[in-house]
Amino acid sequence: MAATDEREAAFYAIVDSDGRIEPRDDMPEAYRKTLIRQIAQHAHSEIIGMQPEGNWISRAPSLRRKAILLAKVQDEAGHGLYLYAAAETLGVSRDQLLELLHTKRQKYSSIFNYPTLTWADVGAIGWLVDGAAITNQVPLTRCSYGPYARAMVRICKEESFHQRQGFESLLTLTRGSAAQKAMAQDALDRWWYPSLAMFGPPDTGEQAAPGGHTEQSMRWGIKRFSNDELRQRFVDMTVPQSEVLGLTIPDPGLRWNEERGHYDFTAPDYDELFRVIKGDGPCNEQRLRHRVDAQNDGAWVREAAGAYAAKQQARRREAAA
Amino acid sequence: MAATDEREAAFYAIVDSDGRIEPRDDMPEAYRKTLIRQIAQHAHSEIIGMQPEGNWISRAPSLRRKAILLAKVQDEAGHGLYLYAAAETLGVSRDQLLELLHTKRQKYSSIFNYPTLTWADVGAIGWLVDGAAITNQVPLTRCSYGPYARAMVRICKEESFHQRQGFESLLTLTRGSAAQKAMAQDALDRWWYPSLAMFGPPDTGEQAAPGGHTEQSMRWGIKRFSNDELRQRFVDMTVPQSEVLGLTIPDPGLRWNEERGHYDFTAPDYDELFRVIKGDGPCNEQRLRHRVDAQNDGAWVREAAGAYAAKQQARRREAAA
Amino acid sequence: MRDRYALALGDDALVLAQRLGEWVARAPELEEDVALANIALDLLGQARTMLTYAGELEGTGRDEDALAYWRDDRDFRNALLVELPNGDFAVTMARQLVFAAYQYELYDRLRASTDDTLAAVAGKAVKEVHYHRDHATQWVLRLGDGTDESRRRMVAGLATVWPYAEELFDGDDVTAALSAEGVAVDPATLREPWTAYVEGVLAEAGLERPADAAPRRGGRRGLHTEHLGYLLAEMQHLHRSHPEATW
Amino acid sequence: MRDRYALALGDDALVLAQRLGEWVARAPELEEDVALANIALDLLGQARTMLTYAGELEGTGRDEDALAYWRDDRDFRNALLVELPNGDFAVTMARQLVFAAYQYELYDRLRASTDDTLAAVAGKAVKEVHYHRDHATQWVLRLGDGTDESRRRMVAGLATVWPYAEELFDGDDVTAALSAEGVAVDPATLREPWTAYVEGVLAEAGLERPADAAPRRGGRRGLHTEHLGYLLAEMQHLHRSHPEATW
Repeated sequence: MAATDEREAAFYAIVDSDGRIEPRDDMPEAYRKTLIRQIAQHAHSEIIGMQPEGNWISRAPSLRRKAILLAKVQDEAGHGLYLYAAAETLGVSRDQLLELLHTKRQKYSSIFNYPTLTWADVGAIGWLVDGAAITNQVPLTRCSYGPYARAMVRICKEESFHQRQGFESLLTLTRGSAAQKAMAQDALDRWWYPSLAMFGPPDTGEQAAPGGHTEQSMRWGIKRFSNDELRQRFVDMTVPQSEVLGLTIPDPGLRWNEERGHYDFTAPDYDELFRVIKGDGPCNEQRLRHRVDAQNDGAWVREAAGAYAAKQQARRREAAA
Repeated sequence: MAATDEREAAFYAIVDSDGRIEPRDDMPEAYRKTLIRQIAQHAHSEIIGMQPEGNWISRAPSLRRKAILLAKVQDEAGHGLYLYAAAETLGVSRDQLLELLHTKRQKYSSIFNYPTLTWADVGAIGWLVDGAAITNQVPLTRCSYGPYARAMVRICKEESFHQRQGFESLLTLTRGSAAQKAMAQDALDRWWYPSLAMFGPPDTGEQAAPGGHTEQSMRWGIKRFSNDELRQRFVDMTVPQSEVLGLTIPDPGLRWNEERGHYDFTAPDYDELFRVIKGDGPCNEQRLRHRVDAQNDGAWVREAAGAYAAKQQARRREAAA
Repeated sequence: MRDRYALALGDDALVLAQRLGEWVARAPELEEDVALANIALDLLGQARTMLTYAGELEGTGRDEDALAYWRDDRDFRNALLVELPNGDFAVTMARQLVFAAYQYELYDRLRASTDDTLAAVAGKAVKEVHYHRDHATQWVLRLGDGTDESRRRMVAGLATVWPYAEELFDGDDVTAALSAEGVAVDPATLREPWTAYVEGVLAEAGLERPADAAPRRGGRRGLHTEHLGYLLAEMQHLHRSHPEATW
Repeated sequence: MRDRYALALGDDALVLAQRLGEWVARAPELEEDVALANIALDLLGQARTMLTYAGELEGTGRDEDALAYWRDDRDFRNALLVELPNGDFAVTMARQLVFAAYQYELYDRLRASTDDTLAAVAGKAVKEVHYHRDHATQWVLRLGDGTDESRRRMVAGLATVWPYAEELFDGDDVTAALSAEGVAVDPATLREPWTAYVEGVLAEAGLERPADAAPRRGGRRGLHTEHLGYLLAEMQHLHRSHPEATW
């Protein structure tokens, strides 16, 4: 239909000129659906991501670190709020999205399916996981959908703060006792490859994601760089930081490649990544169970709030009549 | 009625000659009721008494102490079993008695309404509370009701073992670090008067129990000494032990009375005792709530066991037919 | 003596912050994860200032962490109320109402303390606590006047915490001496405005004031419930495992 | 190398004893308070012997308490199964069946160890574990073939623990070397008799074998669940608070 074509042309005119699509603008249905899935997965990752770090709030080894951690986990809840709100501008409700999460029809970042076994894991998550997240997300501050781009600006600012705090926490450990340094190295050993896997399957080869998606997302301006480009960027940023920390990245294949101007490194075990995505990671069940329990335990509270609001409205209406 | 008189005469003949009443013997209804209440209260005390000590099983400071404590709390459950079984010979079921406990119509020893705040409290309970219990209970090994007397023989033997273990645990503390010694003294400071109160109200004066009960129980051979006699016996036994421990009993009025051949001591605050019995102790609600929760949480298990037993019986019957 | 006063106020805030932190990632809705973490953070901030000040006053070189991590439960001076387990959301909100309404009246008056540090802490804290009190108030209204179930739970929550309210207004030799000097606030003077506020909220929510039960007290003298030991074991374990470490 | 073997067996017993101890004074009936405490005591006894032996073998002067109280969770070598939270009684009984059936086959064979200490421990333990296995079996039958609710819970309990069974049969360099010498039992050889026993119980109870799920492993390499850290914090706090003390 001509009208559709015209609307599509208007959409691409905005996208191609690096403009912003806003909620009331026309957009292709596939664009809308892809965005919803992407924003929702991002939102879910924020709220599931509260758990592995939240695991150490009660046991943080100093009151200062406890405050920093509490504030960080609070920020993650806040990011979840912005992102669900951004998704809602596309015509889905938070409740619908949570229901999709709880019934395993939408995913969250697999990184949160690994356990936080020691205090150093909290630092490692800040340094590596937030570092990888920022690498993924900074390009999204220029993404074509306005509400998502604006949410990302705020989120990236806070996450880069968290990343520095994580680095600083690990630095304190590596400059501390032998036990603290060992704890930090152990955390890096466990979190390195899962962090690399956060960028998703490789661009090419057998394990590459089935074709078309990336190209489409790039065309729509909701993905700016390929998985492998972002992964390389993360490695290049992180290796010098590991040297400042005095920690050894657990990759004997890691070395500077003068010719490429990049670090060469061993790719993560993508088979493991797929297993964890499929549900077989160490904590998949625990994380989802925790989330669903919180949702169920709070049902009566949300119902009460709804009932109260309705009563209040009725009272106001009566008073006005 | 002549028949009743005859039966009563036979009963008293046995009691007066220090014989034993057995379940099938005739006994006055009031005797039966008093015994049920006394044995039930004793059984309830054993099972509620598992809580304050059980509170430290997970945190015992050595594996040896953990094993000793676990065995002791297990013994208390065992004592509860003997005592409910003894009460059942009088025609009530364990379920009925538990129901009376759970609905506050039967009591347990008020001592268990105090919290165990430190590890030393476990030792203090062994030394003082079990010590007081033994003082109360040894005379009951000669009580007129056979099943109760026999249960008491076994219980007293185990409790005197516990009492020695509690003393030995405290001795280790008082010979340990300054912090350990302070912990032991603090425990004695808190448990001394509640232990004295375990013997009940004084024999005479305003706070004495309303008349008749003690005389009746003595006549029936289910109480052999008055509260104050037993309390004095406990103090006389305990003071020299406190000296071995090197701990100070928190009573400036405590001194040896050459004339009486006993220690003089300050009586406990009986008003507090009555308040705690009435329900206002620090842990009354917590203890009963814990017990009722365990009962409710286990209901489906007990039902399943009953259903399974019935099915098995039906199957056996079918197989035999 | 001022150190003991600062310690009691700091312990209240620290222990309640620890309890509220347990809600994070399990709150009934995401907004409450944010709100409860926020309140916990405010309390933790108050605790850090008060414990630091207590350490300076006692002059033995103990800093906030030495006081938080190296004291045993018999040395903690918080009121029993704040160490109670969270229970369901209604129990937590009942505890929040009781405590925030108390803390608000306390800090409102403590701004006039002749001790500059206490006055400054109070000046900052009173704004935070005003929000805590409002947050709890809104929830007590919603739950008390929401559904049948929420009302039943709210009534039960209030009954659970009510016996622990009275201890907040207990004075001792420290508060007596310091309030005479104008340093501290006599806790007894807070009971009336506290009662007025809390009863107002209950009335608006259509809830009755819980029946009087025997007050539970002892925390200010280090006689705690059995719950505190577990809270401290969890909180202190890592720190105590590395006695010389910096974090 | 033997020290590492003894440590793994000792840690299994210690951590499960700690979990079962949590049931005391909350069991469904008084007989179960007795039974669970009894099983916990047996396991604690096994743990003490094994940890003591591990300490002797490593020759660094660590005794049972040094090993139990001063290692962090990354140094514990127990299988993940035993650190799982108790859940309801059905989860606990499912865990007991899986573990006791494994331990029975293990100790039955370990009696023939060329290591006299291990053989002696096994000789004593096999009798205890025979009772543990029987106790769990009886309950799985009662719950599986009891009421609808108990059956539902038993099915859920089995599903909860099932993914953790496989780790019990994992070998590593230690068990490979030691079983070649006749010191240890190759865990893989226990799978078949274990399966025969457990499947027999499930069949008698009218329960299906849970669907295969991805096995959960890592404990033998110190990669635990997040639950273990809390268990250890509670268990170790007091001991670590008084590093030089004797108890």
